[in-house]
Amino acid sequence: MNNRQKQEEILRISGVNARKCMKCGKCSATCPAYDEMEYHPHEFVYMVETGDIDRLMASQSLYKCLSCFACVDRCPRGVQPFKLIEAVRLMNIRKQGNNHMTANDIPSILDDDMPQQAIVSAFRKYTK
Amino acid sequence: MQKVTAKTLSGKAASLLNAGEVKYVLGWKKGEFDYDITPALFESAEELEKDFVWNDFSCANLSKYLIKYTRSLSGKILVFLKPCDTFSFNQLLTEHRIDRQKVYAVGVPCSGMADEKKIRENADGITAISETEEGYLVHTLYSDAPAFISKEEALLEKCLSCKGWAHIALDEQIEGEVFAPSADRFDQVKALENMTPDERYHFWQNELSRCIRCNACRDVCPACTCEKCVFDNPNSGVENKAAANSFEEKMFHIIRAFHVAGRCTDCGECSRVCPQKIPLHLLNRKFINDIDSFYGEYQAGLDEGSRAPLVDYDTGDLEPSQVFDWRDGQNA
Amino acid sequence: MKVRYFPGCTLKNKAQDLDLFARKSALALGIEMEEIPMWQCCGGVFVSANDEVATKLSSIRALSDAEEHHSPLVTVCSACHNVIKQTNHQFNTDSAFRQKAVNYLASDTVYQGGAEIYHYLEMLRDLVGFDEIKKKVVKPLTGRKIAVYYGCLLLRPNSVMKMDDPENPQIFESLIRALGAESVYYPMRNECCGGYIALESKELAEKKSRSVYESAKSAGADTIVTACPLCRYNLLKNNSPLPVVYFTELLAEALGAKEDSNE
Amino acid sequence: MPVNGYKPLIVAFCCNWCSYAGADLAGNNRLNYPADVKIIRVPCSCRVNPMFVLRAFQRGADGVIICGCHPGDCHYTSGNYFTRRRMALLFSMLDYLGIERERTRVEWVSAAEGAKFAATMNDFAETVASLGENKRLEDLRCKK
Amino acid sequence: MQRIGVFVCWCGSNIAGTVDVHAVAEALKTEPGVVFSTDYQYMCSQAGQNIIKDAIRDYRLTGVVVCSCSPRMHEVTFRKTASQAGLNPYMVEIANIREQCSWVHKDVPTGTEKAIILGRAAVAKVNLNAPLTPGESLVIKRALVIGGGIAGIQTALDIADAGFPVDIVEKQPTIGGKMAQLDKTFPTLDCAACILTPKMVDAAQNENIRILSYSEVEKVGGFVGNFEVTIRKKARYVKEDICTGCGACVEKCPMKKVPNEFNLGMDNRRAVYIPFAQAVPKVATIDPNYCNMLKNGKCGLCARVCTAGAIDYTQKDELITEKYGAIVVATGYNPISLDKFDEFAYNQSKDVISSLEFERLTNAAGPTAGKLVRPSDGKHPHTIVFVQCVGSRCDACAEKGKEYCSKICCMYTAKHAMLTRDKYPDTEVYVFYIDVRTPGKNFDEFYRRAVEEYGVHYVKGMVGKVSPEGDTLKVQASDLISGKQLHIDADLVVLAAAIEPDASARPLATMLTASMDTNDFFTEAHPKLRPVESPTAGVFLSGACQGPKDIPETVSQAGAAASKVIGLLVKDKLTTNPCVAQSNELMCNGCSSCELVCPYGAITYIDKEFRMPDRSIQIRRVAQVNPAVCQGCGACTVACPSGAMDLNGFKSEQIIAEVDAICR
Repeated sequence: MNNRQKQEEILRISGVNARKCMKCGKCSATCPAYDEMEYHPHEFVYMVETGDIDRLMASQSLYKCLSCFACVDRCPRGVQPFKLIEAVRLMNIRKQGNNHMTANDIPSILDDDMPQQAIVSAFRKYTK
Repeated sequence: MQKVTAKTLSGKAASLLNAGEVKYVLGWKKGEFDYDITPALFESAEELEKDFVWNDFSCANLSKYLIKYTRSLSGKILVFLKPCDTFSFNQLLTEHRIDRQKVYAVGVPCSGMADEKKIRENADGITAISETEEGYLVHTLYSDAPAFISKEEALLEKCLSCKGWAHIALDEQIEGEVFAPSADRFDQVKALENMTPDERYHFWQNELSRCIRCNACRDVCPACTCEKCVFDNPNSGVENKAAANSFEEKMFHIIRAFHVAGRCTDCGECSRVCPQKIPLHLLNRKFINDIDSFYGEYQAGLDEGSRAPLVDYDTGDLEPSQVFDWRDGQNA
Repeated sequence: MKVRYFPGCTLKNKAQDLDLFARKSALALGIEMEEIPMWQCCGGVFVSANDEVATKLSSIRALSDAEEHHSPLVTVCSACHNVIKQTNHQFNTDSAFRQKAVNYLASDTVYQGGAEIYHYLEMLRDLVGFDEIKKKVVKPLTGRKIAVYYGCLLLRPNSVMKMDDPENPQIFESLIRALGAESVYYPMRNECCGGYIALESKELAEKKSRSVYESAKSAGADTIVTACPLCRYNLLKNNSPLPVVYFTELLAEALGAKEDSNE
Repeated sequence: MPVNGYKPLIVAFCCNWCSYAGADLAGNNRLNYPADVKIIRVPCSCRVNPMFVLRAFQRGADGVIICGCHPGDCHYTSGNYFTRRRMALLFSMLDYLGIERERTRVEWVSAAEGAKFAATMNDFAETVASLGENKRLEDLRCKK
Repeated sequence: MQRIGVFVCWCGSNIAGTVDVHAVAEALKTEPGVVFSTDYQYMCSQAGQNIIKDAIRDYRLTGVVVCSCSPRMHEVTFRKTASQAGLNPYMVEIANIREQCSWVHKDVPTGTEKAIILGRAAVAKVNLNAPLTPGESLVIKRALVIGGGIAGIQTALDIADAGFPVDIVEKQPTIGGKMAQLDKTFPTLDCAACILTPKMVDAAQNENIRILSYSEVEKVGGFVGNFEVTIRKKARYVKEDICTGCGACVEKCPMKKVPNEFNLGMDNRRAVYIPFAQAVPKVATIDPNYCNMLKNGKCGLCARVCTAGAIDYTQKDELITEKYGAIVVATGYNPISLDKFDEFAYNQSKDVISSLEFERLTNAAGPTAGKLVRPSDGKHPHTIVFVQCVGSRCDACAEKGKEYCSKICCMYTAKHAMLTRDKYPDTEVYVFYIDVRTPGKNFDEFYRRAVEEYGVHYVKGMVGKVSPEGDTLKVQASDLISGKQLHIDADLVVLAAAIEPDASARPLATMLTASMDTNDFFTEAHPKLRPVESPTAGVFLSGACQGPKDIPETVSQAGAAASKVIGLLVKDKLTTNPCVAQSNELMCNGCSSCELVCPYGAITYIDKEFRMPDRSIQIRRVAQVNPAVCQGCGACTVACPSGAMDLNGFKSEQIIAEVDAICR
């Protein structure tokens, strides 16, 4: 896939119209994982809009999103940055050998109290 | 067979007549044949006793007659309305065609009506029809033993997709069960839409070419109540007493359907009375289906005073150019 | 009143209290919670991509069950609730997804999209009524200062969840007040605890959790109450100075159902 | 120009305020379109009765196009919104009767869109020409 | 049968270059009704017009067809020509053989053939033309202004100065509107009250102006030049003509806990009140929702202390009916409710306020006497965060907020920031913006001054969440230029709420049959060329009811609306366009379809008696078109199922004749 195709694929599976963004930065203002990210929610949107996909796909920022939906709710333009981040991450992990987390990683992270929900969720987000 | 008896209805009417609450009763009486039950105006309990008929052939929607009678008669008129007729009644109220003050509307529960054409299709020379629980016994000139046709087989087209809703806008309602809805009334419309244009053309060419311009559809239609029909008006540019060719057949039916679009309650009277068995309701249902899918569901006559879709708009309405792509997408 | 109940995997394991007290309270309130037979894990999080179908089928099975039984579908866990509700929304708004999902499931009864989904809190508010609960409280939690913690999943995305005002919700507070305790306002009640990021970055999870419990503590609360096992885990794992309990436990306590036998 | 060489007869109803002015602008800018297109001026597209459209077909028109102000710009504020509904339904009905859907069109052309007017007419004339003679909605008695 | 003359113009070579004009004139000679046909180089010239005039007389023409340029060009010219020769001007039709023929086609045979067809269509139409006479209607020389803010006041003053009586209807107890609540005005920083209150007094003292305060429009009938309006004068329980505005009643009223709407609920007023010191009329009003006397019949203190005897607890609402020639809508705006934007914690902290509340907090006549303090604890704020675009520029699907830019917020926020820094230099001021929009005279200079001279921190970015922690407001925001998430501990947060039309606008528009956009702003007749007129004749727009506006813009629009009103009122009579709809009562069903599609409310229904063939009388409901109101769009003609409704000048049979002629 070339960059253009990737861009189209991301827009298709996310259902997001990145052009609606007016660059107000409210998503980034509201994002709880902002400080951990290399690219921030508004940059995600801009990079998808302009087709700067490869850098985005290579970034660890994809795995920092907490799926808290704050950017979705607070965006005045209904852009839904979360859905873009999710789509880009899926593009990545849907590729052979690109899982961000494997079953082997789990034992070291696990502790006695950790709810099943956390492990299931992480697998949904980080593996395919 | 109707669950509510004719006696119940005529008794109710007679008591209101005798009490002076109403002066006239609009109901049904027998015509030439058993299957030919026609609208009739009664003025006394005696007349009711003698002639009033309520059975599976009391199909006629009486609402349209109220336009004429509320104007020409000076007393209150009792009218019997089946659930589906009440939509027409309500639509006429919306269009200010009936003086509500002069009407005493009584809702009649209906158990489904019979289609004389379906019965006659298999029986020539009918002398009498008797109703049974399950259907009809048809006596003919040519056979001693009456033929049986079941209620389902003989059911009127409109009853197949009965609106099944409760009566609306009435003064009084006779208690009883209402026929339950069944088929999707747009099945045939969708089937036609899914044909090729050629198939559609030939279908309609075949149907409409049978039109003899008897005007029965227009005369019975509760939405076709114009003081003067454009087809009778020399200044309208489309005046046309009898269709001379296929264009005029189409012209008449397209314009008629367009004029009632958004006002047609889908009462099915047009198809019922058509002596040529043209499925005219498929034209009206096409408009109804289009209106429902383009502009949101709308049932003419459901709410008195509602704004018909063709005298309304939304700034985000579908463009005429999008109609086909959009619908093809829906039907796919 | 009968409801169909989707417990979810965590409630069968690490969060058995959440489940146990939900059932006990329901019993006390006269609600029959019928556990959906053979329910399957919701997946923990909703995957928003249009073309993700398989991950949402378990939710649709649960929805279909509720529709078939003409009963509200009730969840207690925030995450299950969020996933099921978002899946239902997509099912009803995205015809391509709907078609695919129906084809995948290939079941005899096709889900029509008509299930009514209630979080246990919504059930208390909309089907029981907080006034009614107040009447049934036998051991009011007088004197307790409770910080309710919504987290993200109950409220957002609001266009789908429609539980309450997502920025200034009241449903949880109203319940707490109905139970006789004081509900302490603090602004971080609808911010993220870090969620599953605990597996990716313990630091981030710690930072987020800390901001929540510190806000609650400085507002004077003595207990944090939540509906989500993961929220509870994160807060406790990251050294919340306040106890973090499930709301069902408080409810059961106030209704006097906590110590009763299970059945 | 049409491949089959058929010269169709096209009736264009144009609203006085936008589309008729747009047609004038096409003229001012000398933008060619086929002479097959004959314009009838109406105050507003909402003056166009479905009967007029059918009449044109009856008398031998091969295509009918209705042009009005863009939705929201109607000189009479709402006329073209009614046109939009009426014609959407009428065209859908004609299609239902098996009449070629390409023979009818509604186009919004503002007074400033001379180029759009010419382009629209060129395109429409070409489409209609490629369909050939209107045989499904004609009245043979009216043919030359 | 008509006697029609055909006049084919060459337009120099403009037409004659591609159209054989002789052939056209020749071909049209044989058309039905044509008795004369000729061509000439320039038909619109004096000589050309004389040819037409002569022919009308010589051939006793009853109709004229001119084959020439577009009717949009010379229809008026040729109609005048015909009229000078004694022919009804509406018996003239133009065949457009220049713009729509010679200029767009290349070869002569094609051009000629089409020109003949177009000429034929015009002849066919004229054959069915009927003489039309423009109607006349009287103009009532009185105007109504709805809304007594700065827009309404300015419009009323300008109309009154031209010598026409004006009524101002204001729903509040005083005129003044939003401007009366403002502190200073950008970009000159003059005090709002200092420039507004003299105008309020002018309005009160102008003998042509009658102020109907505490009143609302209840019903509107009639049409341009002749509206009939019913106004409800709400009972204020104080006799307006007797009350001196001394305020003794206010002082004695024991009901002290009524939220003061003038100060946006930031302090309290009494149950009997005068909204502010400079109110016009300066008359007390009793609030029936709070007055003990009105509620339970107990108290009566105010009546006892009123030496003028103005208190009247028995007062009732009064309906006034008045006729007007013109109506001006000046219903203004309101800030939107901030309930749906509680990420900014407006409902969670008293120290998160709207910009209008900030105006009151800094206004010398406000609840704090102009001292900028926190509403929660009265302390001086050291850090203030202003948030722009709260509820403006939102996506239509976002379920909250408005799609449009509210236009005034950038400037008033710059003003607030600047004034704060000026008065309290120890206060840090942050303004979070998406864009700073300053298109106005001296506007950008003003904004730059706020930044450069006053050191206001403008941050490109948005606030994501405001968290009230203890007595600070933790503001989490983005700084898009530095690429940082900011965390600011603020003492006060000010939200620039979007503005929306006043809620009274929508029902009023329905009464006026004036159109509105989806945001409930009134639509102008033309967005560029007729910006102060509604498409409904005789209804004019002033101020923010038409769209967000600042004061200078409002005042200029108010003046423009006034000049349009004056232009209407100086006329004694209005000539009406005769190309209007007409209903054939014999065919009318009375179904109301036409009434429902009419954008002007030109159609009414009456019950009319009809004598039937059998001499009986029937009463039927039939439509009637008011020719003074109808604009001639024709929407009704198609809505009418029976064809009873037709349009003069564009009758169905005329259009059908054109179709037939073209398709022949």
